[in-house]
Formats: sequence, structure tokens, C-alpha cells
Amino acid sequence: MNLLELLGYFNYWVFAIILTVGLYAVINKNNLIKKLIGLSIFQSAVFLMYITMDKVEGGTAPIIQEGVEGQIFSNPLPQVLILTAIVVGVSTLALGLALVVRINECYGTIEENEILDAD
Amino acid sequence: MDLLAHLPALQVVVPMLSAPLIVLLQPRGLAWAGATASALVSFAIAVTLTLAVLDGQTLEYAMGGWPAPFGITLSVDALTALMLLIVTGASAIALLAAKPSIDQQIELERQPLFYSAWMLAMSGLVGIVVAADAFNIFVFMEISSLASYILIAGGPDRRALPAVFKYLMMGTIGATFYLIGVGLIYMMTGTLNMADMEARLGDVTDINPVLVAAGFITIGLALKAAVFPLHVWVPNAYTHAPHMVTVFLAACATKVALYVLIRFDYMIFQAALVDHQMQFALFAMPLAILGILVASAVAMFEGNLKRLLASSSIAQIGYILLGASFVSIAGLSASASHLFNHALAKGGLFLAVACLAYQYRDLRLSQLGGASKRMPWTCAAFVVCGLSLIGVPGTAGFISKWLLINAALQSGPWGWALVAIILVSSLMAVVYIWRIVEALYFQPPTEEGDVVAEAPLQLLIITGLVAILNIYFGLFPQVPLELANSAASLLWEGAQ
Amino acid sequence: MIFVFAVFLLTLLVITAIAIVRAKDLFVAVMLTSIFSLLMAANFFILDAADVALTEAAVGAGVTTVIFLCALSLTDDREKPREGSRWIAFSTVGLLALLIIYATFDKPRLGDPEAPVHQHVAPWYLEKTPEYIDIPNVVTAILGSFRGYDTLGEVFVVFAACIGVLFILGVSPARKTKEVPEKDSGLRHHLIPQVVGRLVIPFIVLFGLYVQFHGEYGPGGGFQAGAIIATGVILYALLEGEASALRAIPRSVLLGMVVGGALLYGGVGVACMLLGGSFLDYSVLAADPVVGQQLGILIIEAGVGMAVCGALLSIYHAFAARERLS
Amino acid sequence: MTAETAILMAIIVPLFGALAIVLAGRISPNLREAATAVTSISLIFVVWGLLPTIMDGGRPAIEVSELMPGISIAFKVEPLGMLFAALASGLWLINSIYSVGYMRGNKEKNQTRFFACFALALSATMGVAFAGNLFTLFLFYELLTLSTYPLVAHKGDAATVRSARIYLGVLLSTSIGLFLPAIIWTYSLAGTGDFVDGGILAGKLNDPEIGLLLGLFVFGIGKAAVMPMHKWLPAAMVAPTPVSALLHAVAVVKAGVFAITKIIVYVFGIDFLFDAPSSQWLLYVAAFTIIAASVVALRQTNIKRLLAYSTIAQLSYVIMAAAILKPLAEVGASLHMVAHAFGKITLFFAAGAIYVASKKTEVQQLRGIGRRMPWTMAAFTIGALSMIGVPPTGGFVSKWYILAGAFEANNLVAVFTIIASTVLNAAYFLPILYMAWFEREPAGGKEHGEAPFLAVLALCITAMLTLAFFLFNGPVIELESQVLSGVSE
Amino acid sequence: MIDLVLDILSWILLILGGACVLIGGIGGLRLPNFYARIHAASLTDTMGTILIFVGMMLQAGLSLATLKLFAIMLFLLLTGPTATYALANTALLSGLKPDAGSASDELEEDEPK
Repeated sequence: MNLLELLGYFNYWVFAIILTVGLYAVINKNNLIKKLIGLSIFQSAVFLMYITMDKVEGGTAPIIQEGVEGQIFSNPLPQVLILTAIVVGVSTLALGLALVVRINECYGTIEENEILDAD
Repeated sequence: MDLLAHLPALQVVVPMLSAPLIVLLQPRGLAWAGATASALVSFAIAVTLTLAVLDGQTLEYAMGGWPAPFGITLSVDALTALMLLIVTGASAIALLAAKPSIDQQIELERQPLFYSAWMLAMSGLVGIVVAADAFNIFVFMEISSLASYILIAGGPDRRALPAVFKYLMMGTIGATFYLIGVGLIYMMTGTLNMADMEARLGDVTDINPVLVAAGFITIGLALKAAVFPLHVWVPNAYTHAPHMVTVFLAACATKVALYVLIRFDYMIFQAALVDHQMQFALFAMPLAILGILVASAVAMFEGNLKRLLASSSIAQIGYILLGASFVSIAGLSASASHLFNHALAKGGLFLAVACLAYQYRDLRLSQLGGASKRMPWTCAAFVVCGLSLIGVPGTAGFISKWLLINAALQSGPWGWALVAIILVSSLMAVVYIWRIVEALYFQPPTEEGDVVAEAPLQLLIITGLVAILNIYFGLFPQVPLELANSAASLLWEGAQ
Repeated sequence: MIFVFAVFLLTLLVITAIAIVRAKDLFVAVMLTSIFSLLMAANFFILDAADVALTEAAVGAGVTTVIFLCALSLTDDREKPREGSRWIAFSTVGLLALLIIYATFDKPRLGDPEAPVHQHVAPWYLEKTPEYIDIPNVVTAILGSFRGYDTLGEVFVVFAACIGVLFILGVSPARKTKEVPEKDSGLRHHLIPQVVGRLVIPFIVLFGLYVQFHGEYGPGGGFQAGAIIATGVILYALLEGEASALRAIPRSVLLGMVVGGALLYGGVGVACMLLGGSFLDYSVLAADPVVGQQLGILIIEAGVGMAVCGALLSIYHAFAARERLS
Repeated sequence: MTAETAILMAIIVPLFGALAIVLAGRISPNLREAATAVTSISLIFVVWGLLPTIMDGGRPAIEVSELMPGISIAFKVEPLGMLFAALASGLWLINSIYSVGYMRGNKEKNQTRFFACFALALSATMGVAFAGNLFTLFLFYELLTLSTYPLVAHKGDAATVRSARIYLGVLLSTSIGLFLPAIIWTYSLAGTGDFVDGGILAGKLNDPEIGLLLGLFVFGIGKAAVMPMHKWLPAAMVAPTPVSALLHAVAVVKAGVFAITKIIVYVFGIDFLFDAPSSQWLLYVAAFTIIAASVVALRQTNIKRLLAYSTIAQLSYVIMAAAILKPLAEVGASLHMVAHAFGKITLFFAAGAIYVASKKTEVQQLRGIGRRMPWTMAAFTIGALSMIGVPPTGGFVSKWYILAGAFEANNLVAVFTIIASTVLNAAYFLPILYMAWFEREPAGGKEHGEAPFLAVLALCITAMLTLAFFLFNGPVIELESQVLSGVSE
Repeated sequence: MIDLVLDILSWILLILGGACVLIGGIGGLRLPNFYARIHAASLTDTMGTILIFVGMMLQAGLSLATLKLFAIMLFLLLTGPTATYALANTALLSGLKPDAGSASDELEEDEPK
């Protein structure tokens, strides 16, 4: 297996690890902001997966220069999808943080267990 | 192109574009009027589309004129039409009734944002329903989710906030899982168009990623659809949301996710994953049965009215999944018709709850004494919808129960056991509905005494209307049944 | 060479992620998150995804961090230690990891030109873009036209986030600039940041505009531009203080930008319908379909830029205008 | 008015009656009572107007809506249903006269709800009587259960609500748990649920299952109060007496036995069932219920509960008669339906009248009450005699026919049961009569005279009917023979 | 010939720059207290920046890239010191006494406000 192939697997594994790290934070942390950070990590792992699959050996960014013949381009489609996904991610994050702020105002804490005790 | 050809796009665009406009509508009531108008328009569009597809044809619409699989296409078939009717109908009805209740629960200056969020939620759900492109579904799923977080966060007391946060967490995880699954499939097929996926998954040799993808998509959507073990966000979210929001979301939100799930499992994975029947029998059916029994049991001992109904919603989702898990035409049409009938029954119930909440601050059963005296019409409507939920003959609920039992009988050796389970759960439904009825009718009245103090007429009329619809579709269910049957046969062809 | 670098970056990525989760001080965690985003952006760049890299850098490292800090300043920035066992969580996520890694072994290897991903749809885009749309940046072509409907949806996601934050933080769009107490009057009494900031901000905005309108030719486009310009204005707010920033661009204007951007995009689509094409079919906008496409993309990118910029700024202000709860 | 519209009218009239009652109740009680009277009279006109058509062998039918292929809401009038409908509608008028007297005499609350639900229950009863297929039968059967629930729970205190819960629980769970599966089974076997002369299941089902399906039906129809599904009937006695009188002596319980008879005749088919040994158990269960219920009745001290258990026994008479599966017995069955209706409603009226006048509810309190309330007790006596089966009362006629049928089938179990139960009936009714007429009243009893006039009027009418039925039972036999002729050919 | 010289030169610059950055990093970790550390940090974003960018410009030769690199360098040279200033200033305002040689401020330095 050549270097590129190894790197391919390595990419996917890193994706898996980051995904799990993020999810772990979401599941196991009590602090709501920490949960949100974990969520954003979790999501960016998925971005990595998509972008990894768009790479073409010896390819360049899919921007067609005039008059240059026979270039290889990497796959533009996953990039488009991830552009969308990134913005979706940040939107969710903003909303979540707004909620956290309000929760902090109503409950005086942002630790989940304390909030549950409060009600 | 004539107007009819544009309808699939307009179905999404009308509510979507009305959202920003509504933000600008400041003066009192205008925002509500705008939202209602646009909801009614899109309901009309949905009806037109339904009439167009009743004869079993499928409408395709190529966004930007780019053909599938390169561009994004919308497709409307019988099942889609059914869902469109449910979503737009629920939204329109809820909005028509909403004004008094919303005025009570949300400050006037925040209302434009609220109604605009409502429009976004609706357009998101509609967008999911009509989309024929896997990634597009993700985008609109996010629109609807974000919007519904906003709607629920409008809830009166502070407990709404943690509920929304939990919903946001689980919803985002679900969406991201779905995204991973779609990514894996895209990786193996190189396409995002669902029909195209189905075609190309056939000749995928390395099955592992597809299996994992199926797992991710199923789990992700199950999270959004509140299928049994993943339902934990539902009770709080429904309980603490503004009452009209509960009407809208309980009627259609989870069902849309379930619809996508069924579509994926029947249309796309069927070709790739051999022995689908087994897969369903192993996973979906036990979950469905557990969900039905556990959630009903929880509802039997729940003290808060809205929470009780929320648990029953989880059980009803179980019914729909159960029907689908028979992997037979009969089962599918049972599911499809239950999608419709449960929306009707549960919508009506939550409308009645909204009426009650107008007079009663505290919605615990123990606090509702003498309601039948103070709000006789509301209670009558509640009883009718409750009977429909139980599945008493003559109401809409009975039709789908009957279909479901028939399907169970045909579903092989275990048929009788399934019938038994369905009947037992129906009896549980009798119990928890009757607990409410007794609370409403035979409990010593609270200090307000028994002067008639009904909810505002606007709210009341709509509630009564829905109750009547429950009976009407129990006696004349031809149209929804026709839709359900053609939808079922459609899915069935997809599965073969 | 480049691959060694990639491996290095990825390893760093993992380390950062773990560090973030372990960090008890949320401020540190947020800073690390920003670093994480930058590393991610670098990775994307190595993998030929210039646009995504730019977006991740602008949005992920820039805007996200700012919003996080705003939220932190309103809440507590220490995480309380958590008691109780974490084995459930560990086992769950471990299972998940194994599942994914199991899936990876049948995946086509990285960069394999024969992989199905590169076979079916993608080549069509690469080959048809010059013919139908004729702009160099294929990503922009797909984003704007081939999958323009997704992008429309995306704009509305941003819109939803904006009104959501406004709704939840209860800041009414109608109310005019709410008077901000003098205490957070920025860094007006710090000379050096003042001067440097004044010096830099115009260039940031200029660069933003460049990214906006150069999107057809190089990496960039509405989202990135919107984010960059937003960061410029946010910097201004930090230097001159909330109030003056709001005097410069009042809330109503920001909301107007959001609404306007969203409507502009949707309006283009409807216009296409009226002109006899299908929704978002820009070809009908001009006599020559190719010109029509380019025109359409230009307009909708502008709409996206407006919407994103306005939304991010409204969100920032919604957070910044809030009193800290003692 | 054609026969078809008449059928629909029979169901719609009480519905609108209920609405009218609710609205009128807002204005004044008298108006409400007037509405009730008008409704019941017009209902009688509608229903009895159908009688000639049926007598001439006409079988008007109408389909309202086809829900699913093969499953439709349809009505078809045949002699049994006609008989039942005529009975219920006729007695409703008398009963509403009585109710006015009773409810006012007792100053009950929620009278509007009471009369409205009563009308609803009647509408449901009409639906059951005219049902053209199993599904429609089930539909109105459930409707009847639900519309009578508020009547049972009328008083609304904790004990009442608890018994009402039993009432609803037993009836709903049996109907959903057993009746519905039986119906669905039938549909999946025969492909239809229509009531057809000679049955629809002939040849579709072989021996052991026949017994099973029959069991699902018999126990699923809890309203027939076949043991062990009888618990709800004593529980329902917490209801105001008019309810017990009309619903739990006539409409509801008769709906149960009527449904069973109809299913035996039109779904299984007499001959088909007669050839199936596995259906014999029904007879024994019925016989057991008769004896057991009578024995229990012996030991009751509360008048209404005693009457309830007697009702359980008498219902099983009808079922047993039907289960003998011989023409004469079938005639006896329907005769007994009518005879018992007249007799038992009289008894309940009397019990209610006693309660209104003297607030007495226990058997022991009846010493010498005959002097204070001669009319009431006379009627009570007639009813009791009819229960025992002494000529000249309706009860004698029906028992005669049933016995004849039993001998025809030389079914000694039935014969023995009838004789034994007659003895038992005598054993628990005669002491009451003796106490009422011949014993002295204990000193210091509170002074009271007759019950309100309307109540007394009503119970005298029904007593008269009981006597009259001894002589004028021609039409019933005529109708029944039509059923049998329809079956036998 | 000239290319070779340029190449060597640029590499030298790059390596030196790298060294500066490295030293800055080590200093940031090892130096006793906050103010000492920001000195090390400032080394990174002045000297390091200049050397590396000049090196890269030499690599790029005369082209648009060079111009861009120059712009970026300018930008960094503006922002870096400013950031350092702001940091120090905030530390001072938040009551952190510049007291060389003591590691006393470790605690507060963990949480910059």
C-alpha cells in the first residue's frame, strides 16, 4: 500500500477519532458550552470526511485556468456540500449559545445536572 | 411552463419567501395575518398537487432547469402528497386558531420573529417532503429544525429552554449522522439524487460502507422521528412549547422524519441490502412494539396533560413504524393512513389542550376539576379526538387501527401475537384517555366554580372543526385511504 | 513531502481535539477550538478545497470564536468537575469509532481517480461548466447554479439562526439602537489598538469585497465575504464600542440586510419563473443563457453576502448588547 | 317517507333530539322535557311506521358509506331488528314520562346531560337494531357503551365514578379485546360481514374453530352479561333508576342478546351451528349463568342489585333459547325478549318509585309498604309474577315456548334449567310480595304516600302491557316466524 | 547561478525564521512569568515573521505571489505587536504586577481576563 493509500486510511481514522471525541464531549460533559464545543468538533469531523473523498491524485483546486490543458481537478461537489454544512454548523452553534445565555440568566448555572436539580 | 408545473417549487418557495417579509410586519396582528395567509395558500397548493397525483402519476420539477442527477429535482407522488396535506394542513389549521393563544404567550414585539420562524419550519418540512435529493433533505431538515427550536423556545416558562437545548443537541446529532450516511453512500455511488442512488447501489460490490451508511441514516432519522429508545427529547419539548406550536409540531414534525426514513429504507436500501424483511423484523419491529407498549404505559401514569399526550405520540410513532415493518402492502397502507389519522387526532387533542390552557394555568390532571362545566364545548371536542386516538369505530383512528390489525393478521405466524399487542395498547389508550375524561368531567371543580368560561371563539371553532373532521374521516375515509393505498403500492414497487 | 505534512497536521488535529475536551477552562477551550479550525482549514487546503478552507478559516476560526467569547463573557468560563462514571459514554463512542473504521476498509483509496465519487456526476460539472456558465471556479458554478437551491436553503438557515438569536435573546428588531452603558465603550482610551485598528479595518472590508466579487474567478464568494466583512465591523465595535458601531450600522439596517439578502436570492428565483424558466434557472435572465447564468450568480452571491454579513452582525450585537448577569 | 329514509330518520331523530334537548336545557326545564317527549313520539312514528312493510315481508336496506372495500356502514331492517327497535322506541316514551317524574322528584343535578345522553343512547340502540352488517353493529354497539357511560356515572361522586369505570372497562375491553378480533376474523374468512339469511360462514369454517369464534362473539358482547362477563350490570345499578329501567332492562342488555341472536341466525346460521357439536357449550354456559345468577339474586338485600342479577338470569334465558337452535325456541327467545322487557321495566319503575317516595332501597325495608303505595306494589307484583312465569303474564307465554322448543330438541339440560330457575325466581320474589302486602310496617317509619303521578302512571302502563302481552303476542310470533321461514329455506 | 544564490539565501532566512519561531515557542513555555513570556511571543511575530516571509518572497521571485506575501507580512507586523500590547495592557489592568523573577502570577496568568 503506497503512501497515499495509507494517508487515505489515516484521514478516515482521524475523522473517526475526532468524531468520537466530539460525541464524547457532547454525551459526557455537563457544561452546556462544552457540549456545544464538542458538537462543533463532531460536525467538523464530518467536513473532514467529505473533503477527504474529493481528493484526486495529482489534482488541483477545481478552478479552470484559461488555456491550460489536461489539468486534473479534484471533485468540486463535496466542497460545495461542505460549504453549506459549515454555515449550517455555525448557525446551529449561534442558536445554541443564545439558549445557553438565556439558561444562564434563568437558572444561574450552565451545568446540566444543576439545571435538572433546579426543576 | 404553466402554473401547475411550477407548483412543486412554489409549495416550498411560498412559505419560505413569506418568512422574511413577515419579519417586517410590525403592526399588531399583521404578522399573524401574513403567516396565516401564506399557510392557507400553500395548503391550497398542496390540495391541487394532491388532485394532480391522485391518479398515481409523479410530478417532477428540475430546480434551475438542471436535469437529475446533476441538478436538484423535486418529485411529488401519492405519499408526498399525503405528507404535504398533513404538514400544510396542520400548519394552516394551527395558525388559524393560533392568534389568541399566541397573544397570550408571546410578547407582541417578538411575534413577527415567531411567525417568521413558523413559516421557516413549515417550508423546511415541506422542502424535506418534496425533495428528491439526499443532501437537499439535509439542508431543509436543518431549516425546519432550527425553526422549530425557535418555536419551542418561545414557551412560557424557563423549563422550555433546557428542553430546547436537549432537542437541539439530539437533533443536530441526528442530522449529522444522516449527513455521514449520505456521505458514505455518495462515496460509493457518486450521486446524491435518490432515484439515481437506488439504481447505482445495485452494482456496488463492497457492501460494508453501504451497511454502515444505512445504520447511520436509520439512527439519525430515528433520532429526529423520536423512535422509541431515541425519543427522550420529545416529552419535554412538547410539554413546554407554546401550545399552538405543540399542535403544529406534534401533528407533523416527527412524521416527516419517519417519512424520510421509510423512503430511504424502501426505495434505496432495498435494492442494496438483501433480505430487507429480516433486517426490519430484527430491528424496526421490536423497537416499534417496545415503543408502543412502554410509551403507552408511561402515558397511563403521567400526571401532566401535555406530557401524557406527548408520550402517547411516541406510542403512535411506534404504530406507524410497526405497519411499515410488516414489509407488506397492507402494512404500508396502514402506516400511511395512520400518518394522516394520527395527525388529525393528536392535532385536535392539542388544540383542545390549548383551549383548556387558556383558562387553566396548570395543566396537571388534578388541577382540571370542573372543566366540563366551564368549557363544555372544548371538553366535548377533546372527548371526540380522544376516541379517535383510541380507535373507536366511527372515528378516523379506527380506520388505521383496522388496517393495521388486518395487516398484522396477514403478516405470518406471529400475526395473532401482534394483534394481541395492538389490542392491548388500544386498551392502554382507553385507560389514559379516560383518566383525562374523568378529570375533566367528574372531578370536584376548582375554586373558579362552574361559570361557563370558554376559550376564545376563534380557537374554539377550529378545535370543533378538527373534532368534526375526526368523525367525518371516520365515516368517509375514501380520499386519504386512496392516497395511502397508492402510496403503499408505490413504496412496494420501489421495494421490489 | 506534502503528505508527511498532512499526517503532521492531522495528528495535531487529533491532539487539539483531545486537548479541547480535556480543558477545564472554557476560555482556553474556545481558543483551542479556534486553533482547531485553523488546522482544519489547512487540511482542507492540502486536499485542494480552497473555498472550504477559506470558509472554515473565516467562519470557523473567526466568527465562531467571537460568538463563543461573547457567550462566555455572559456566562461562567470555568467548567465544574464532573463526578460519576464515564464508561457508558466511552463504550458508546468507542463502538461508533469501531463501526466507522470497519466501514473504511472497503472505501476506495484516497485520490483514486477511478473511485465512483469521481466518475458519475463530478466530471459532468467540470466539463459542462465552461460550456453552460463559463466561469473558472467550478465550485462557485455548482454552488450558485447547479445546486443553487441548496444554497438558497443555506441562506435561509442563516436567516433562521439570525431571527432565532434575536427571538431568544429578546432583542426586538423594531427597537432602535438601545443605549449601551459607557463601561463597554471599547478600547477608546487605548491609543495603539485604536490607530492600528483604524488602519486595518478598511483593508479588511476591502478584502471582503474582493472575495465577494472575485468569487467567480478564485476561491471565495458570498459566505466568505460576508464573514470577513462582519469580522471587520466587529473589530470596529470592539475598538469604538457597541454604541458607535450601532450608530454606524443600526440594527434595523442589519436586519434589513438579512431580509434583503434572502429576498434578493429568492426574488431572482421567482424572476426566473416569471421569465418562463424554472425556479433559479438564470439562463432566462439575459438573451444569452451563459451571460444570464453569470448575471444570476453575481446577484445571488451578492444576496448571500448581504444576508450572511447582516446575520452574523445581528447575532454579535444581540450577544454584545446583553448585560452580564452578576 | 320511504322505508329507506325511515331507517336513517330512526337514527337521526334522536341525535337531533339530543341537540334540541341541550339547547332547550339552556332555556327552561319544561321546554327540555317537551323536546324529549316530541323526540320520542316522532321516533315512535318513524319506527312503527316501518312495521307494516316488514310484516309484508319487505326488507328495506340502505348503505351510507363504504369505508373500505367490503366494509361499509349499511342498514337493513329484518324482523328481529324491527321487533327490538319497536320495543325500545315504544318503551322510551313511557320511560321519559317516568324519568320526568323521577328526576324532578329526586331534584337530580345535570338533568340536561341526562336527557341528552339518553337520546344519544336511543339513537345508538336504533343503529344496533337496524345494523346491516357486523361492522355497523360494532360501530353502534360501542356508541351505545360510550353514550350510556355518563348516565351511569351521573351522580359523579367517587363510588359512582368507580362503578362507572368498571362498567366502561368491562364493556370496552371485552368488545375491543374479543368482539373486534372475532369480527375481523369473520371478515377475513367470509370476505364480508353482511347479515344474510342462513348465515355467511357455512362451509368456511370447520368444527373446533366454530366453537372458538362463537366464544369470541358471545363473551366479546359483554352487554349480554353471560357469566363471567356480567360484573358490569350490578355495577351499573348506581345509575338513576330510569337508566336502569330502560337501558339495563331493555336497550343495552337487549342489544347484547339481540346481537348474539342476530349473529347466531344471520352470521353462523342455525342449521350450520346445529350440526357443529363444538357450539353446544353455549347452551351450558347460558344454563350455568341462569342458575348461578338466580342463586346470587337470592342473597341480595338491595332491591336494584337483586333485579340486576335477575336480569342476568333472564338474559341467559334468551341466549339459551337461541342456543337450543329449534324454531319454537327461537320464537320463545324473541317472545322472552319482549316479555322480560315489560316485566323488568315495571319492576325497576316500581323500585324507583319506592325510592322517590320513601328513599327505601333495601328489601327488608319493604314491610307493609303495600298499604302506603298500593298502585306501585300492584305493578311490582305483576312484574314479579311475569318474571316467575305465572299466567296471566307475558312471562308465562315466552317460557312456554322455550320449554316446547327444549322438548322438541329433547334437550333435558334446558328443561331442567328452566324448571329450576322458575323455582328460584319464585324463591326470591314471593318473600318480597309477602312482606309488602301481609306484614305490618315497623313502628316509627316515616310517613309517605304514592310516588309522583307521572312515575306511577308510567309503571301502571308497563304493568298493563305485561298483562296484555299474555293475550296479544300475535305480531311477535308473526315476525319471528318470518325469520324462521327465512332461515329454514 | 543567481538563482542558486537566491535559493540558498532564502533557505537561510527561512531556517533562521523557523529558529526564531521555535525559540519564541520554547520561551512561551519555559519563561517564569507572564510579562517575560509575552517578550518571547513577540519575538515570534516580529523577527520570525519578517525572516520567513522574506525567505518565501525570494522563493517566489517577482510575481503576484510576492506582492500578496508582502501584504500579508505587513498585516502581521501591524497586528502582532498590537495584540501583544493589548495582552500586556489587559494583564496590567487586571492587576498583574510586573515583577520579574517571580513565578508568583502563575495562578492568575492561567485565566486572562
